[in-house]
Amino acid sequence: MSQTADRIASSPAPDSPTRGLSLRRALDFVGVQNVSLLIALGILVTIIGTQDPVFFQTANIKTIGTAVAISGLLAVAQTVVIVLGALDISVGSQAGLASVVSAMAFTATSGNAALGIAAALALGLCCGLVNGVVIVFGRVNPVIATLATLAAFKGVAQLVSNGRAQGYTGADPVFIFLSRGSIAGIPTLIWVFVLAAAAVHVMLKYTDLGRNIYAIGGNDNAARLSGININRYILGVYAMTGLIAALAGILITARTGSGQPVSGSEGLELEAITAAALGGCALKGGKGAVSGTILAVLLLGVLTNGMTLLGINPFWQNVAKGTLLVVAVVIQQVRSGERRVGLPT
Amino acid sequence: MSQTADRIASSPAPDSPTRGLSLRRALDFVGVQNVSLLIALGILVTIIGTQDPVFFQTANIKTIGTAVAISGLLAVAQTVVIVLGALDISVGSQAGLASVVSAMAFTATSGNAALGIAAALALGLCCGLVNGVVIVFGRVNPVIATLATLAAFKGVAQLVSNGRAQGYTGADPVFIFLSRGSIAGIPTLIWVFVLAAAAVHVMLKYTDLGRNIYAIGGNDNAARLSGININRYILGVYAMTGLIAALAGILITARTGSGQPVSGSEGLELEAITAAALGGCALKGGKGAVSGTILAVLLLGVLTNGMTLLGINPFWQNVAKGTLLVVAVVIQQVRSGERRVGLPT
Amino acid sequence: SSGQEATDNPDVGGQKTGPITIAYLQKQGDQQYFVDEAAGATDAAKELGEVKVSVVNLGLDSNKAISELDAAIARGVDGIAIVAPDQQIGPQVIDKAKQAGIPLVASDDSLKDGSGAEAPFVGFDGPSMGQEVGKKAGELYKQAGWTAADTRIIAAWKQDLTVCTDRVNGAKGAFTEAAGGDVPQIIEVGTDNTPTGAQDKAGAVITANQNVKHWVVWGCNDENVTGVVTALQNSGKKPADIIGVGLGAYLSCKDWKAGQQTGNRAALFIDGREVGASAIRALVESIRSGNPLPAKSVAKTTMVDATNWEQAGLACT
Amino acid sequence: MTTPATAPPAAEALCVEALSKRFAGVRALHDVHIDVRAGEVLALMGENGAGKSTLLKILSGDYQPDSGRLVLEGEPVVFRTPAEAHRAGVRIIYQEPEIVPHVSVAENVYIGALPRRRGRLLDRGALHARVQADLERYGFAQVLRPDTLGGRLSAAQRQLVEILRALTGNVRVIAFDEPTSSLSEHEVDALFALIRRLRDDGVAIIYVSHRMKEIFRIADRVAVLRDGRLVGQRAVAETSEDELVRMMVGRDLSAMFRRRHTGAARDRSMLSVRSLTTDDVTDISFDVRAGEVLGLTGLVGAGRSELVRAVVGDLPIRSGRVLVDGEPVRLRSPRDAVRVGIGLAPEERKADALILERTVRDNVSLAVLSRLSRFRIVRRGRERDLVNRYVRQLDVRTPSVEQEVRRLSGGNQQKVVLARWLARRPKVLILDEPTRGIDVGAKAEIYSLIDELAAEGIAVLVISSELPEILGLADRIIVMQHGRITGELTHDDATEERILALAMADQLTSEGVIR
Ligand SMILES: Nc1ncnc2c1ncn2[C@@H]1O[C@H](COP(=O)(O)OP(=O)(O)OP(=O)(O)O)[C@@H](O)[C@H]1O
Ligand SMILES: Nc1ncnc2c1ncn2[C@@H]1O[C@H](COP(=O)(O)OP(=O)(O)OP(=O)(O)O)[C@@H](O)[C@H]1O
Ligand SMILES: [Mg+2]
Ligand SMILES: [Mg+2]
Repeated sequence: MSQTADRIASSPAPDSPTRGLSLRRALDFVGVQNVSLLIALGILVTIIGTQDPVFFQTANIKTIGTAVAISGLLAVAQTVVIVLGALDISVGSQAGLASVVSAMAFTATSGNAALGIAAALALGLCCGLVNGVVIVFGRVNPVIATLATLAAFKGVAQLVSNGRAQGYTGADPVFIFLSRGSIAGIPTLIWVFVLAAAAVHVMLKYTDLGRNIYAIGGNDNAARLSGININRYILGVYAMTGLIAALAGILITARTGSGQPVSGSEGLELEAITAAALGGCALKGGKGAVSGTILAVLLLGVLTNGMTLLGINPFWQNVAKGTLLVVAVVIQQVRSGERRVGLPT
Repeated sequence: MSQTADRIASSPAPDSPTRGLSLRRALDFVGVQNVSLLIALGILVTIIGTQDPVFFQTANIKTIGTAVAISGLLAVAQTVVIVLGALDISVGSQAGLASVVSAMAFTATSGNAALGIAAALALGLCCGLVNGVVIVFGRVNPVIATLATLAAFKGVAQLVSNGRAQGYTGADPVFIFLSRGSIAGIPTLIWVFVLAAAAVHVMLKYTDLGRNIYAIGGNDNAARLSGININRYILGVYAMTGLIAALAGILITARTGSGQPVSGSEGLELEAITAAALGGCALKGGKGAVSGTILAVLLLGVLTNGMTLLGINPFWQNVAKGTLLVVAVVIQQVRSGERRVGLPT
Repeated sequence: SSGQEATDNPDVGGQKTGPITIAYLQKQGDQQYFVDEAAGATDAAKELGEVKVSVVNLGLDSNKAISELDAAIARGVDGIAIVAPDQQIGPQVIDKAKQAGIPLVASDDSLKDGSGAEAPFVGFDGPSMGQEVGKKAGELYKQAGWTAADTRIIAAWKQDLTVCTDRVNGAKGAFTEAAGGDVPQIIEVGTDNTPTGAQDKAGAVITANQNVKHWVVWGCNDENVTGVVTALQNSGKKPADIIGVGLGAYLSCKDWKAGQQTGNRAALFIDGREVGASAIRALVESIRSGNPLPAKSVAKTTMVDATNWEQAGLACT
Repeated sequence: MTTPATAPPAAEALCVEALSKRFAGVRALHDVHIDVRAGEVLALMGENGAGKSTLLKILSGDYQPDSGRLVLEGEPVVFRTPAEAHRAGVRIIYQEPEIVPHVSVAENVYIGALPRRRGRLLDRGALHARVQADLERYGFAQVLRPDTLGGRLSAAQRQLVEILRALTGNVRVIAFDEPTSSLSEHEVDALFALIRRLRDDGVAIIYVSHRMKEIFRIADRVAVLRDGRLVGQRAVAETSEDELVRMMVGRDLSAMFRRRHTGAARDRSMLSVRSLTTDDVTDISFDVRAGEVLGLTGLVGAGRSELVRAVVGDLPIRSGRVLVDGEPVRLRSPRDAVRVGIGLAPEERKADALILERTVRDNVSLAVLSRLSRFRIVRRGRERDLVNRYVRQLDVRTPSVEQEVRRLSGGNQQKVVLARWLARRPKVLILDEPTRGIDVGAKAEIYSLIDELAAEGIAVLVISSELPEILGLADRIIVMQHGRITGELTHDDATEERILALAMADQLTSEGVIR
C-alpha cells in the first residue's frame, strides 16, 4: 500500500495553484477532494480487471450499478444531512418500514402498484418529519434522536408485518420493471439512483436552498443571524431523507419480490455514513458533496464485486474493505498535506 | 455583572454561584444532566415494579447488573472517546477479536487463564493503538477510521478463528469465577464493570489527564496553543478504549464458555454510543461524564429486563426502547429550557 | 425493457466438460454452521476436480442476496447453491436463475417459485429438525418424570427469522406427542440468536419464575440453547434440573468434550459439511450429465449427547 | 506568578532576524528584523494583513518561518510547537481568544499547566486559590469569576481569560495581539496597569494595536509593518500619529474623518424601541431615525449586545414593543428582522458571523442569496459581481473571493462581515463593535461608509466601546450601564468625560473597574 501512496505523492499534486488554467478548470469541475477517490478507484479497477477480464463485461458493470443503487440512494441523502451538520441513523429502518408498507398496501389494494408506492413514499415523508420534529421541537441531539427512531421504526415494521416478509410483488409489471427493466439498455434501478442523485446534487450545489444548508452546517449562528430559518431547513432535510429512504425501501420490495421488514435494510445506515464520510463529508457539517459520495459508493461497490469475482474468502474481504477505506483517506490527506496535529476532520 | 448573576441564578444552571449551597452541592454531586435520567429511571422502575414485584428481587437486580456489564464497559470507554471529540465504532469487533484470542491463547497454553487474559489485553492495546495511529498519523477522520477497523478487526477475528467458536473455558476456575463467581454477594461481572467505571470516572474528573481531555474536546486550538500534546492524548485514549474493549471480550468468553469471533459483540458499538449520548455526552466533544453514561446504561438495561419480565413481545420492545430514548432526552431539554432553534447538541 | 420477457433458455444447459465454477451464496456466512457448510462444499469440489466454488456471505440481507445472485449470473457461473436469508425471495431467485439458464439448488432453506413449485433442495427440513429436538426433549422429560406443574419450557429464537419460527413450532408439536400427558407452560423468549443475548433475556425470565423446579430448553440454534442453559446454571439451577436440547451441537459439544456436568443434555447434530458437499455433488453431476437436479436430497441428522457425539463425526473446536 | 527575568534591562530579550513567511498566494512576512529589550514595550503596527499576527504566531511556534531565525536572550531558538515557546517563556495573547466552553474559567486559565496533588490528581483548591489571587492582583476580580463556564463569557471576559492564561509560569517575552479590541476603557486601564507591572518586572512586551491613543500611552518604541515588510522603527517620544499613519498606509490620511451626513429627514423614526425588558436589560426605549447614526456605548457587560440581539428577535423579550418605520412589529427571529429590513453585524465575528471554512463569496452573499436566485437557482455571475463590488469597496485584502475566510487576517474578516450587510442594504443597520481590529486606514473608510449609508437615509445603530469612534460618528449617543439606559447626549454636547460619567453612574474601584 505504502508504495501506492508514494506514487501518488511523488506525482506532482495537480491542484497546485501554479498549474495551467485548463487543468484548474478541470479540477474545479471534478473537485480536488474527488481526485484521490478517482485514483483509488482507478488502481482498484486495474488490479481487479487484470486479474479477471470478466469484470469489464457490461453484464458485470450493470450488476455493480444495480448492487449500489439502494445503498447509494441512502448515502446521497445522508450527504445532505451531514452537510447540514446532523446525522440520520434511522435511514435503514425507514427503508425497511417503507418496504413492508409498499408491499402490504400493494396487496391490500389487490395489486395496485401505484398505490403501494404512493403509500410507502407518504410514510417515508412522515418518518422523516418525525425525526425532524423530535430534533427541532424535542431538542434531541440528531444522533440519539435517530438512534431512537432506528429502533422505533424497526419495531413498527416488525409489528405491522409480524416479523415476516409480506406479500408478493414479483408478478406485478411495475415492480418487475423497477427490479429488472431497463431504459436505453441501462437498468431501471440505476436510472432511479442516478436521477435522484442528480436532483440532490443540483439542489445542494446550485440552489440557494443548498447554499443555505452549507451555511447552517458551517456556522448555524451566522446562518441564523443572516435570516435563515434553521428549523425549517432541518425539518426539510429530514423529510427529504425520509422520502429517499422510502424510495430505497420500494426498490428493496421490487428486488426481493416482497416487503422485507428488517432483512435487506439492516445495517444500511452504517454503509451510507461510511460512503458519505469516505466521499469527503466532514461530520461536523458544512463540507461535502454528492459527487464525492457517489465516487465512494462506487469504490465500495467495485471492491465488493471484485473480491467476490476473484473468489476472495469473505473473511479476507472484511480486512480488505477496512484497509481500502483507510488507504483511500490516507491518499487524500497525503495530497492535502495538512500538518499532523489533533483530530482530522 | 449583577445582571449576569441574576440571569444565571434565574436559569437552573448548576454552576450558579448564588444558589443555596446545600442544594448546589447535591446538584454538583449528581450533575444536573443526570437528574432527568434519574427521573426517567425512577418512573420506569415504578411502572415495572408495580406490574411485577419480582423485578425488585436481588436475583433480578443481579441479572440486570450482569446483563449491562459488557455493554456498560464499552459505553464508559466510548464516553472518554466522545469527550475527546472523537468516536470509536470499532469497539464491538475489538471485543470479538479479544474474545477469540483469549480463548485460543487459553487453549494453546493448555489452560492457562492468566496468559489467555493477558494475551487478549495486549491485543486490545494494539488494536486501540492501531486506531490511534491511523487517526493521528494517517490523518483519517475518527469515524471513518474506526468504521474501517470495525470491518478489519472483525475480518481478522474470523480469520484466526476460521469463523468458529474457539476453545472451551467453561471448566476453568478463573473464567468460571468471572462469569458466575461473586464477591460479597455481588457478581464478579458487576465488580469488573464498577471498578473499571470508577477508575475512568476518577481519571476523567479528578486528574489533569482527564481535564486536558475535556480541553481538547472543547477547543483543541486552545489546548494545542497552551502546550498540550494532543496527539499523545488521542493515542492514549484509543489505547485505553482498546484495553477496555478487550476486557469486555474476555467477559464474553467467560460468559459463553468459548471465544466468539462475531456473535455477542456485533452491534455493541451502537449500544455504547447510544448510552453515551443518552448519558449526556455532546458528540462534538468536550462535554459528558461517566456518571451520566452509567445511568443511561442502567436505564436501557432496566428497560430490556423489565419488558422481557413482563413478557412484552420483542417487536414492541423496539418501539418502547425508541420512545424511552426520546422521552428521556426531552425531559432533559425541557428542564434546561433552552431556545428551540437550530440543531441541539 | 420492461424486464418481463423470459429469455427461454432450456432449464439446464446440456453436458459441460472442462472446468466448472459454482457460486455458493450463504446467509449468515460467519455462523459456525455455515462456515462448516462452505468448508464441506470446497472439499467436495477439490475431490471432484476441475470445480471451483466461490462462497459469498449474504449476512441476513435479502437485497444483498439478489445483488450477489446477479453478480454470479453476470460472471457466468455454471451452477448456484443458495441459502436465502428469507424464503420469500424464492420466486425472484428462481426466476433469475431460470432466465439465465443456470441450475440452482436451494440449500438448507427450501425455496418456492411464483407458482409455488419447489426448487431442487439440499439440506435439512426445518420443521422436522424442530420435531427431532422436541421429540428428544419430550423423551428426556418423560424419563426425568417431571410434572407439568413444576416445569417450564423456554423456547428462545430471533422472532423475525421465519426459519427459526418454523423450527421452534416443530419442536412444540413433537414435544407434546413424545411427552404425553399435559405439557408444561412454554415461555417464548425473543433473542438476537447470540449466546450472550440469550443469556441476558433468559435471566429476566428465570427470576420471574424462581419457584419453578425443572426447566426444558430449546431454540433456533445452539447459541440460543446453550445461552439459556448457562443462564439457568448461573442462577443456581442444577444441571440435573435442566433439559437443554441444542440444534447444531457445535456449542453443546464443548461441555461434553470437557466432561462437564451440564444442562445441555443432547443436541441435534446437523452436519454442515454434509449439506455443502451434497449440494456441490448434485450440481456438478447434473451439469456434467445434463440430467435434471434431484428434487429433494434431505441430509441426515443425528441426535447426539455426551456419550456418542464423537462417533457421529462431530468435530468440536 | 511572573518571576522577573534576571536579564539586565536594555539587553535584547528577543531578536527576530530576516524572518520570511509565505502562504499560498500571499507573502505574509518578508525579511523582517525586529528586536525587543527586556523591560520595554514595543508596539507593532500595520494595516490589516500587514503580517502582525503571522509574526506573533511564528514567535509562538504555531507557524514555522520559511527563512530567518529567532534569538532569545542571545540563544538562537527554534520553536517547533507552541509548547516549546511556552516553556521558553514566550507567550502570545491571540487576537481571537480560544476558550474551552464546558470547563471553568479557572481551568481555562491554567489549561495545560493544571496544579496537581500526588500522582496526577488535580488540586482544585490550589487551582481556585491561584486564579482568585491572579484576578485580584490584576484587578479583574469584579468582571470574572473562577467558576463561571467558558461558554458563558462575554467577549471582554474571554479576552481577559486569554490574557491571564498567558501570564502563568515563567514569562520572558509576552505579545498582545489587539488585546483591547473587545475591551472598554476601564478594562483597558486595568490592562495597561498590568502591562506596566510586567514591564517593570523586566518582561519584554510586544503590543499590537490599531488604536493610536493606546500606542502613545503604553509603548516605548514602535515598529511598523506594511505588506509583510518592516518599514521602520521609531521611539514613541520622537514620532507622531501622522508619521505612523504615513508609514502604515504609505500615504497621508487627510484628517482622520469628518462627519458629512446632514442627518436629513431626522423626524422619520425607522427603529423605535419602547420600554423593552429582557433577561439582560430593563426598560429600554430609544429611536433610530432615518439618516442618523445613533451611538450606543457603555462598559463591558452593560448588556448592549444582548439588547440588540433581543431587538432583532434573537433573544426572548419579556415586555416592551419594537416599531420599524412606525409599524409595530413582532420579531420572533432574526429572519423576521432581516425581512422587515433590520441587519445586525454581531460582535463576535468567529462565533456568530463568519463561516470560516467557506469562501469570501459564500460569506458575503449569505444574506442575499434568495435575491440573487431565479427559480431558486443562484445566478453565479450576478453573485460574483456583487461580491467583487463590495470586496473592492471595503478593500478586503484577499487573493481572490474564492479564498477561505479563515485564511484572512482578523481585520479583513471583519470587513467581510460588513460587506454581507452592505450587500443586503437594510433600512436599519445595527453594528456591534464594527471597527474591532480594523486598521486606521480601513477605519476611516468604514466611518465614511457608515456616513454615506446614513446620508442615503439608512438608520444606523453603532455599538462601540471606543469613545473617540462614538464621538466622531454618532449624531446622538445613548449610554448603558447594568442593562439600563443611564443617559443620552447629542453629538455636540458629548464629551468622553460625560459619557464615562454616565457609563459609571455608580462607584468605581481604585483600578477603575465596575463593582
Ligand atoms: N493560514 C493562512 N493561510 C493563508 N494566508 C494567510 C494565513 N494566515 C494569514 N494569511 C495572510 O497573511 C497576511 C498577514 O496576515 P496577518 O493575520 O498576519 O495580518 P495582521 O497584520 O494580523 O492583520 P490584522 O490587523 O487584520 O490582524 C494576510 O494577507 C493574510 O491573508
Ligand atoms: N451567554 C452568556 N451567559 C451568561 N452571561 C453572559 C452571556 N453572554 C454575556 N453575558 C454577560 O452578560 C453581560 C452582557 O454581556 P454583553 O457582552 O452583551 O455586554 P456588552 O455591553 O455587549 O459588553 P461587550 O462590550 O463585552 O459586548 C456581561 O456581563 C456578560 O458577561
Ligand atoms: Mg492580526
Ligand atoms: Mg457586546
